Amino acid sequence: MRDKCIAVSAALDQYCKSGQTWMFGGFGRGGVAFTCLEELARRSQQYQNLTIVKNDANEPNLGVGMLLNQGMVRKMIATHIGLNPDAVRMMNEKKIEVEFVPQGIFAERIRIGGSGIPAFLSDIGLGTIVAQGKPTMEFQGKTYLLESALRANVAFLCADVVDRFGNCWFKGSNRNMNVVMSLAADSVIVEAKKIVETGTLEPENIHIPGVVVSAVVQAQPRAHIQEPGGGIA
Amino acid sequence: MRDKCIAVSAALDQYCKSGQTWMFGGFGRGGVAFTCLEELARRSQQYQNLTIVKNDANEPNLGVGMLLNQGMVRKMIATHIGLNPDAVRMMNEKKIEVEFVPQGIFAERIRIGGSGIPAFLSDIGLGTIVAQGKPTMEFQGKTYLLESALRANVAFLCADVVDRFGNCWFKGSNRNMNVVMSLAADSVIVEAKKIVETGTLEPENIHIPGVVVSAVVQAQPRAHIQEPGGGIA
Amino acid sequence: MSALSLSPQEEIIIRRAAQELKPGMLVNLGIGLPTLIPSVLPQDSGITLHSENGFVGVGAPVVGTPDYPVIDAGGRAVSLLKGAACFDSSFSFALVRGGKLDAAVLGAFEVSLSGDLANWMIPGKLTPGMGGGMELAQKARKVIVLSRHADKSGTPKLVERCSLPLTAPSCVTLLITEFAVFERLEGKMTLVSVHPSTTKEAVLSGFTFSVPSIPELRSWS
Amino acid sequence: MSALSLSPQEEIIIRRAAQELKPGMLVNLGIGLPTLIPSVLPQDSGITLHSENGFVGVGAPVVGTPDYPVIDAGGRAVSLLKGAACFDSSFSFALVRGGKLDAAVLGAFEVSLSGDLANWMIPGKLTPGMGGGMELAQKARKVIVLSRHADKSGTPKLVERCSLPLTAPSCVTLLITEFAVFERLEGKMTLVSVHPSTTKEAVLSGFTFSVPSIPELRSWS
Repeated sequence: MRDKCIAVSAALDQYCKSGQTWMFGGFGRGGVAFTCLEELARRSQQYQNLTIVKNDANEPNLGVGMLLNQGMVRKMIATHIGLNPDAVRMMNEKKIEVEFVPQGIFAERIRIGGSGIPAFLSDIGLGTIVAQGKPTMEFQGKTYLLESALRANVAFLCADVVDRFGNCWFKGSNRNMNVVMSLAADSVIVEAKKIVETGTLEPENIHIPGVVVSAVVQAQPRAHIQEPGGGIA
Repeated sequence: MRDKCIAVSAALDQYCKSGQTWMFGGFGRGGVAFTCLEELARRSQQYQNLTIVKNDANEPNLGVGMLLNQGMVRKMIATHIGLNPDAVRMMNEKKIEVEFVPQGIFAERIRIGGSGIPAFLSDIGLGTIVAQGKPTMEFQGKTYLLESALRANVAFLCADVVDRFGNCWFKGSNRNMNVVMSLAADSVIVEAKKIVETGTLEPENIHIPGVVVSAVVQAQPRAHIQEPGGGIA
Repeated sequence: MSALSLSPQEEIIIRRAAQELKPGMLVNLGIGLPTLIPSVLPQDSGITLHSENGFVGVGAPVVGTPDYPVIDAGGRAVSLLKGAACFDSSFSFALVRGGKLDAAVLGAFEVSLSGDLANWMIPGKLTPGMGGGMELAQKARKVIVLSRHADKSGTPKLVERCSLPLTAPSCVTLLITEFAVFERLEGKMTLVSVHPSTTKEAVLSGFTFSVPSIPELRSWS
Repeated sequence: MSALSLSPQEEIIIRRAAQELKPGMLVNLGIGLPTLIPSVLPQDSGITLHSENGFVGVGAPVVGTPDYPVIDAGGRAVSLLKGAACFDSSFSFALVRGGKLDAAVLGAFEVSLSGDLANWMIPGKLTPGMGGGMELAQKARKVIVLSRHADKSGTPKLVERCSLPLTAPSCVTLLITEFAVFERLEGKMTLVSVHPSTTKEAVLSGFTFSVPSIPELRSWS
């Protein structure tokens, strides 16, 4: 099977454009494509007016927080940005638009976006401000919100182990949003610190099949993260 | 974590009743709870008027085919029953009702049934007889079928390896419908030839977490299957 | 188990909350006070903890590197218990919405008399997003809310009507404070138990509206 | 690769079909003729095969026990290639409906002039259910149908309108028979190539209705 390993810069050149929608796997720091994000932030002039889909906003100047601090982002779709006060401030100052989605509905909207399903019915958020302005419908005598699919131009994933074809394996809680995003974008870039030969992973233990992956890139050690303790969202 | 291993007969006594809806994992012969099925078929007087949800009808007098041949089944929801001529005959003679569902929609209706989602939009089968009589709706200028959730009273799964808490691992193509069914039933009985101590499976490589499993039972060798080659659907 | 120091009131609350959790239950513990419950549970409690970012079988906190691969939903590095299982976010919330959570233990800004919960947003002041809180509040079979009885100005957290945006309406099963336990009975948060340090009359007189109570209060523990 | 013996016509069809599959493509092969394509592909074709019951990376058939743990959608025991990955049915069809299949190669009872496909049901005679066929026909980027040119009575499989229940309307990209290749161009199945054993005129005159063709037919291989 094809070797998809390329340099980070080559992957960005090939798949990324200004004005696009990008998805990032990760929950807090776990499963976040930090190497891609650092290279993207270096290209802040090149990529503007972006829509970012990530569970959270990471932390100030870390992860997707870099894209925010660089002024590259127009809109964020997220579940919780509390660990990034810069993001909260930018939202309050209306420098970015933020759409908050309940975490499971966030995952599900992305999942159906990758599954050829345009919408589903949900009762999550009924009776709260989340339901305001959303389309509703009756089904079997009850009222539901109609939740629509989320897709992106590019998804950036971070696996613990990836093979050269793109088959991914995640440790512990790093899997999070990465799996649903793998199907929901036109192009999928996976980074991992550990890249192995194709055929190394057990077929049954693969979390994302390489067939959905466009490019595999080498994650760099994250020297800039020095303080102990993980970030959250 | 709790040891859920019990005898097959005890599991059936506890969870099964006449008139219920039962789901069975499996695609053809792979991932089918044959041991449970044999014990269920032995109780043909006790369990009648059943609704069976399985991808296929197995083969005559094999697997769910036993329930059909024993006259226990009122209705079957399936994707393909071609390998069981008895099932086709019973359908044509109107001895059983059969609802055919496209395979991916079958999986998805069960998945949402286990995910607290009552319905989703789909374009699969539009313009065919499958769409006849189904509710439709317009969404973003296109017509879709509204597909509803499928649930059961009991799901019978067959893993390759299960631990005493119910964590499951499947080999090769045996996973099939088992995962979605694990969430979509009030009670979940897992059988496996190999039962291991809890903690043996790697947490990352578990396909179904034991928290959704009600009982674990020992699968018996299937001595009655003597001919080579697997069945299909 | 935790390095955080607890106030005596907080310890009363989490010890009372721990009584609600029984062997075999699958439980999600929200950020804050609820996270501290394991420190007062027996070693082999038989309770399985769910972390909505993707696993069941949450173990004790560990000292982790910044890229430690197992964090709970509060971002703490934690161990996995024997028998733990990891999954992705969509499966994790399928568990929640599918009704597999026996209980969620959550914090609160306000709980209304009808059991509405507000715990995610203070307009103009705190707007971080709801995370997974709405699903937990709406879909856990039992929603146990832990809170100090009153805010710093002495206003009880149990209010006639929530003034803050709701997390979910009519969702709270139990509200546990350092003075009282309220249970939603016939649609109303009802006083069912008071801590030995106070009395039914003292608790009820602290409200500016009428709070129902059961005739014979249950003992605290 | 297969123990099945092929007729010369069938060999023509699958060799022509194999030309449509390029390295890097993700392809699903339906039961029957399509399953035989790998026998005429080079060893390292670079084509990845999808089996809708739950994996990508289908390898050669193997002699399996009745409970062999890897079967393809046709029920044959098969090996997994290096780099193969297994998943559950819902992920498998998410791949299909999500548009990740570059091609599906399917059999047919009838293909209509507008590219409708009927291959799952003959009312009163053959009613096994559609399996995964509807998703494959509707959602693969390219739907390649393989069929003998005509049935035993000499009636072509390409018909003006399907008389049988459809698998999916307007879905067929290519119809490949032992005599001809038809491609759906501007909404109509159009003759684009004929086998050296016949001529454009002979093929077109076999229909009782008008079948379009491109001015300059493409060479067969």
